[in-house]
Amino acid sequence: MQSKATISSRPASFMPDFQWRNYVVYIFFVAVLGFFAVTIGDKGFLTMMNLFNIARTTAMITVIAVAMTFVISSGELDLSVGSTAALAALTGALVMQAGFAWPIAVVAAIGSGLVVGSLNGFFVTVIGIPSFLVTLGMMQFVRGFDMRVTYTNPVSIADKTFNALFGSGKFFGIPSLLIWSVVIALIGHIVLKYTGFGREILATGGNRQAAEYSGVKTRRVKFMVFLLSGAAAALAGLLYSGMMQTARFNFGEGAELMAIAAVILGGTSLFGGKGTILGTFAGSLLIGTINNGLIIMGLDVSEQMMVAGGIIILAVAFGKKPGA
Amino acid sequence: MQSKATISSRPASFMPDFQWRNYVVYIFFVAVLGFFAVTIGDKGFLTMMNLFNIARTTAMITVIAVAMTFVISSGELDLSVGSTAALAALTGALVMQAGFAWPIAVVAAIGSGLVVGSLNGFFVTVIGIPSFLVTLGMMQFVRGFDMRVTYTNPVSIADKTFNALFGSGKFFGIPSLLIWSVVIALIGHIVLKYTGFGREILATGGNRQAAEYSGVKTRRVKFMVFLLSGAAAALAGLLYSGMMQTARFNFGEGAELMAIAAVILGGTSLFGGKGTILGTFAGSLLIGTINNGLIIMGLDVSEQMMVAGGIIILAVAFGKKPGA
Amino acid sequence: EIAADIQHPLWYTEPSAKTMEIAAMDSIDGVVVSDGQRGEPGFPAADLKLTDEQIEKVRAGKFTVAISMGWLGDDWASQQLIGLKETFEKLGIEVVAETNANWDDAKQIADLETIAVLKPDLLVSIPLNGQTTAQAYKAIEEAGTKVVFIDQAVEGMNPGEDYAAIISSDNLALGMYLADALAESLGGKGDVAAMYFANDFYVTNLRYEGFIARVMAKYPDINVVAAVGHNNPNKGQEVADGVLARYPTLNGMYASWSIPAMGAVTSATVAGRTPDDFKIVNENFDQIVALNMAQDGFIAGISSQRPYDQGVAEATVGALALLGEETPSYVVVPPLKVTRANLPDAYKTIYRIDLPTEMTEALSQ
Amino acid sequence: MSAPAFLEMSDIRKSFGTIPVLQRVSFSLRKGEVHALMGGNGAGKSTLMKILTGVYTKDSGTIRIDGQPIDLHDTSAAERAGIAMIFQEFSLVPTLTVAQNIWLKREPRLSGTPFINNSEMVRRSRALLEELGVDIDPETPVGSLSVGFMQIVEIAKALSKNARILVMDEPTSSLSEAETEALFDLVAKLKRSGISIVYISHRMAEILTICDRVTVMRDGQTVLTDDCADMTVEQIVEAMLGRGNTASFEWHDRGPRPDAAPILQVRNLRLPTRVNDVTFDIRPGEIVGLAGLMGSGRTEIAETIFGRRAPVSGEVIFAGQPVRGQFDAIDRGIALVPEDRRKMGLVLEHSVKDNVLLPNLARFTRNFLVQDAEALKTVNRTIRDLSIKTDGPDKLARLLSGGNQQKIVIGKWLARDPRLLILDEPTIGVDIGAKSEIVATIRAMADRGMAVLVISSELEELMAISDRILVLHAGRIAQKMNRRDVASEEELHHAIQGHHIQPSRVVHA
Ligand SMILES: Nc1ncnc2c1ncn2[C@@H]1O[C@H](COP(=O)(O)OP(=O)(O)OP(=O)(O)O)[C@@H](O)[C@H]1O
Ligand SMILES: Nc1ncnc2c1ncn2[C@@H]1O[C@H](COP(=O)(O)OP(=O)(O)OP(=O)(O)O)[C@@H](O)[C@H]1O
Ligand SMILES: [Mg+2]
Ligand SMILES: [Mg+2]
Repeated sequence: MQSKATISSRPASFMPDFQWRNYVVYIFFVAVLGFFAVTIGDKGFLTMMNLFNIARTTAMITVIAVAMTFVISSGELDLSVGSTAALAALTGALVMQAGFAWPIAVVAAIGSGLVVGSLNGFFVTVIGIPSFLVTLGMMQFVRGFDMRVTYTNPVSIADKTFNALFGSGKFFGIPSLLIWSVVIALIGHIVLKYTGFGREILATGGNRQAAEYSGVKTRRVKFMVFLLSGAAAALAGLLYSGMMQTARFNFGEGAELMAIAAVILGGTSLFGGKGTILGTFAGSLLIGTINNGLIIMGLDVSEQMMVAGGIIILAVAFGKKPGA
Repeated sequence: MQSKATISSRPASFMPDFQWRNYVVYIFFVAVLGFFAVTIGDKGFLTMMNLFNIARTTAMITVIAVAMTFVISSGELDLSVGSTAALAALTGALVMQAGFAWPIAVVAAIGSGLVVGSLNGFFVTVIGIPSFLVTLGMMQFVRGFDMRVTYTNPVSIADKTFNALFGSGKFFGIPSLLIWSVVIALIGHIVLKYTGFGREILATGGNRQAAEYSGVKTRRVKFMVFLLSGAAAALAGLLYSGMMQTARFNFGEGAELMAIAAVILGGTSLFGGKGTILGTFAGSLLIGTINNGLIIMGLDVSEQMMVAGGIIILAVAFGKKPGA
Repeated sequence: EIAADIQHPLWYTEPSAKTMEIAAMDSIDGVVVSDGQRGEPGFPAADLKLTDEQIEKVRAGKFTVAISMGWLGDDWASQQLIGLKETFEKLGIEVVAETNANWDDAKQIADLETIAVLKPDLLVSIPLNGQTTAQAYKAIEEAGTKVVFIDQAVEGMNPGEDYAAIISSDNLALGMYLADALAESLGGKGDVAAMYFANDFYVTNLRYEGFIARVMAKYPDINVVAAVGHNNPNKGQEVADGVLARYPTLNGMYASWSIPAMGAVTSATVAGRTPDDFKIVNENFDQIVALNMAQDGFIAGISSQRPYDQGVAEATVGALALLGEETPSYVVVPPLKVTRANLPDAYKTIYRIDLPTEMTEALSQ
Repeated sequence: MSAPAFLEMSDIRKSFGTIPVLQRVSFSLRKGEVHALMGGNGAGKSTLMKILTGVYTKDSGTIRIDGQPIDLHDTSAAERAGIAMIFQEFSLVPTLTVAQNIWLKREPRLSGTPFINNSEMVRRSRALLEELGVDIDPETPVGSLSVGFMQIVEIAKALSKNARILVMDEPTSSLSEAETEALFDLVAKLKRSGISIVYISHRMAEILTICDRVTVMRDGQTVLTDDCADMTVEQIVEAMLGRGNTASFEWHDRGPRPDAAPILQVRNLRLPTRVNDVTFDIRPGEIVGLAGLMGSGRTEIAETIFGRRAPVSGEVIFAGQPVRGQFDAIDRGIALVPEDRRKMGLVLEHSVKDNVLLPNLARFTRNFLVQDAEALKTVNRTIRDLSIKTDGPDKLARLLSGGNQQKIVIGKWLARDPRLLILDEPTIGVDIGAKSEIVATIRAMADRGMAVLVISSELEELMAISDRILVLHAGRIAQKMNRRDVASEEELHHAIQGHHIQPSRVVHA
């Protein structure tokens, strides 16, 4: 008989070839890198600076996507991350403008992310509203708030330490943004894979009822996950503002979709219960690499979009057995 | 018994008060209408023209959201609807500019939507890629294509019949856009609720494997659903272009999120298996009414965003029993 | 006159004394209203010239250029690109990269960093924001690339040293022409609304300011009764719907770009208004508003930039900079006021081709 | 009643919405006893036990352990009190591995760190599973296991908690003899170490062999508690079903079947890993049982006939034509009641009505519209015929008791009047009364010409239904026998283990 029936005999989210698919994002990442290295290696693609650039410009998406992996693994979604990033950036910048030291600004900024996260968590777990709606509403609300607070004006950041730490600085020759994203991805990886909390997240997303029967406090787990997402979005906001030495209300627009794409591309199931931070990291880098390479190739914007869109689909199709 | 145990013993998306929640969108819609009628009824909100305007400006989202209800009920997502709408609008406009009659343009436009829909369907059902990724890639690809084809220039539409039929015309005093959205919503309602196909969609989304064991051709169902979504997006594109008497590559940007919001607001579960077209219709009108009312109230953009975002969350929170 | 209870945009600042002074003039034709960001006077773009000798030198240089746009999708951007690319082609300068940040500052920075890798000799770019993207421009400049800015410069870079020039429309004048066109079409009196782009964006801010200044200074009988924002051009219609519902007797509207303006056109049509009693002016001269104007529709006046000329000017300044020549630091492309009367000429000026037959026919009806 | 009660549940009440499910139920458990909890489907057994484990909160009543009132408001409180439960509907997370499921919330840590020691966890799981006598890789995701294996994981998980009170809600419903025996050995061991066990089952035979006392529930009330030694199966059944409602679950010799051409021919079927060469026929009107060990590939054969799996080689011919995939199979009148009702049988979030209708939509569709009024009649008949206990056709399948859910799965196919009905563990969790009704219905349909293939791990069931029994061993049909030639379950049991008994009786089908 045809392979057709075989596939359909199991739910889409529990593919047995999931393992293999997890590697697809790495394989594809390497393939894309290789392709660009061969075709545009001589046009500067392969320079250390350019490779660092890719890592740097994807840092915010990576940080958001790591937390998004937690959110999605727990069976929820967070669309408010983009505007939360802007909120945190503005909070930090305004606190510094008011004359406080940068560590205080950082604490305030992360605090603002935690506030949004806890509101999301409250509405999702206590009131029981689907997270898509809660965070969509929150995304708008916070963006409106960002606009209101600053009259849409940018707020510049003069603090050199802050800008170096969160933005354009380097440590031992490595851009601080790259360090941030690697550190966050590593922590995320360890938490998801090697701690009880990570297990509880996966259990909650895999089968909430079963998790509850096993004593997992799934509400608390979800609440925590939204808190984490808020904090990560806030950190991303600080990175945006450090990189630009400015904060602006429109930071992070569209970041939520990019981050979700990185997560799914990495092999995490949108239906929850499965998550891989390393895949997410690779997914984020893959997207960044494609964007970077296509520009260096000299494609015009419409071509860039077509190729990038096509690659996203093919990257995954590639990992499927033919016809399966 | 505390409500706690009840809630926690089942997944959040399948609340027992789902029935009641389904009505919340209607109740809230009436409440919002009532609120605006009282506060800004004298400022033109209550005029027939303004009420028609709300219906007209939400027509495209409604049409897309009706098909999106099918997609979501079947357990999938379609993010490519916005750029497909633009594709269809451009196709129609270019065909008319090339001198063909409007019915041919309409057929070509719907055809372009079906092509995108069948590509989505192919990648999701035959290759087995998560629809989020497929349609995200497709969204970019098609948008790039839209840009490429027209060099980002708008294409104007001179055909009066077309513009009246799909845009600013009226029939028996009722705006054609309103007629379109009511007709599509009605058809959608009947198909989802009263036909075997509708039942099969819901079963596919509720438990794909069980549906297969019961003889539902779930791949075909999903494929069809993507086709429908493509066609609906194309129709929405025609409505955009009829309304603006122009087609432009950036039509429908963000329409996917708006449509999904309308669907979820209406009471459809993001996880599939449950869907209500009337709820979707009400959800779409609710969003439109809020936007319209806030503009008439004279709120500035940032305030509009904050209030609209807040209302979306509250609309659903309102339907929850306190503490549940 | 501006209604007392009007809600100006969040970023709005009162026009300066100098602006008010010019706004009160009878005619502003030939006047450069806007100063550069550093107060420097504008240099008319038409006066920029390359000698044959200079052209030869540029050709011989085998220079490369990258273009980083903030958005695409309107005639302004595409005409600008055509002007740029045609001129670069003539000058033998190779376009090695083209990017579109799609209104996203962070994307623009990523784009600029990628461009930096290519080490082009020249960068022509419109910064989405003068502060957020400053670092990225500085980095490119420091790596030896000459920079030409479209519309605005970024903070911390100085003309002559860090960048060659800003080439911009006279945005205050654009706004003032809009006021003129609207007032003319209304016979000098009526109630109007202003629909502005709500985000803080340097050039659109100036246009709004110019419009308001001109109305205040010159048209006491034009009442601006409402100012409303949109943050997405596609939402123009929705916003216009609301305005017309609230002010059903409104006589006219300043509708910012062409897309929101066409939204307002639809809105007015639906509201049962006619071009006789409702006028719309806007600041993009593109095919759709031109057609509507030719058809004697609601579009009564357009304050047009000259994007093609601006592109040519940018490329020219770029070429001069590549040769190490002195360039004026603030080059202004004057706007063009388009009404039904001068439509064919204006079209020819801006698009360098004759008015499409469709419009010619509509005009003659 | 000498030993003092270790656990006392008294006057427990519970309603869901307005529907009372438990009405003043009392239940007591002694230290070190195995206490059978019996009752028809929907009697409230699972609900009572979920109250004990903190999944549901009681409306009123008291629970005492060792005489002390205890508040079991959530699952962790119950766990702290030393109560563990093997859930009927499996409390496993399909996306996690076997080991991750067993140790969820109790993962061993790398000493001195908060990090999970994954290898230790796998090692311990392997040991546990070994004790249960199965070979399951602890690192496979639970979602890819068959129900039988899932049940064993569920058991392993409960055992790993070292509880004082262990509730087993139909632990053997998907297990075959060998695993059941291993479980019973374990139960005996646990009992000796002083653990108290509540044992819920619909398998009459096993109850009396392992239990010390029995409590029978009917319609949300306790109707009997007594020592097992004093009881007979008949007494228990009567208590469960009410006086005069004795159910017979016995084999009838339907006589030799008329010599018709086979409707199903399975030829040299070879399937990946477990099935090597399987050949058999089924004639119209015949009820054929397929016996085999757990994991011997019975389900895979069933799914291949149903067109859901591709054989490596060999073919399935139905009514003279090869089966070309599942939809072809369904179109031509093959029906499969799958072994995992929750995963493959039901759309749990849909109503009873929608579930029953799903395979029958085409029948009730006229002019594209589903004729709901007409369909409702069929649904109501199904509810009545199979005595499905539900508040109405619109109740969500998820809210039904386990046995009643199973009845929906059977009912939705019976409503379709198939030509070949494949039943894979058809009566998992179904009470004795309903079981005999289902068997009667199937016999009646077979009398009208429907062919039936029954797969069951419960030999009693196979013996009660089949006209003919095929024994699958080592990937082949090792024996084919007429039911009337099989004297006892014991004999069949031996055959399944691979002992060729009385070869003279093998019939040639
Ligand atoms: N969450 C719920 N909401 C509504 N009704 C419920 C719920 N859970 C159980 N019921 C109803 O309570 C009754 C008792 O169910 P329970 O699961 O306790 O039965 P049971 O004795 O375990 O039956 P079985 O032998 O079939 O497993 C059933 O009629 C069932 O439909
Ligand atoms: N030892 C095992 N470890 C893990 N998975 C197994 C094992 N044995 C079988 N399975 C899985 O269980 C599924 C069903 O297997 P099979 O068809 O052999 O079951 P069966 O003979 O009906 O036995 P039962 O359903 O009673 O377990 C198969 O898909 C197979 O992948
Ligand atoms: Mg039960
Ligand atoms: Mg089986």
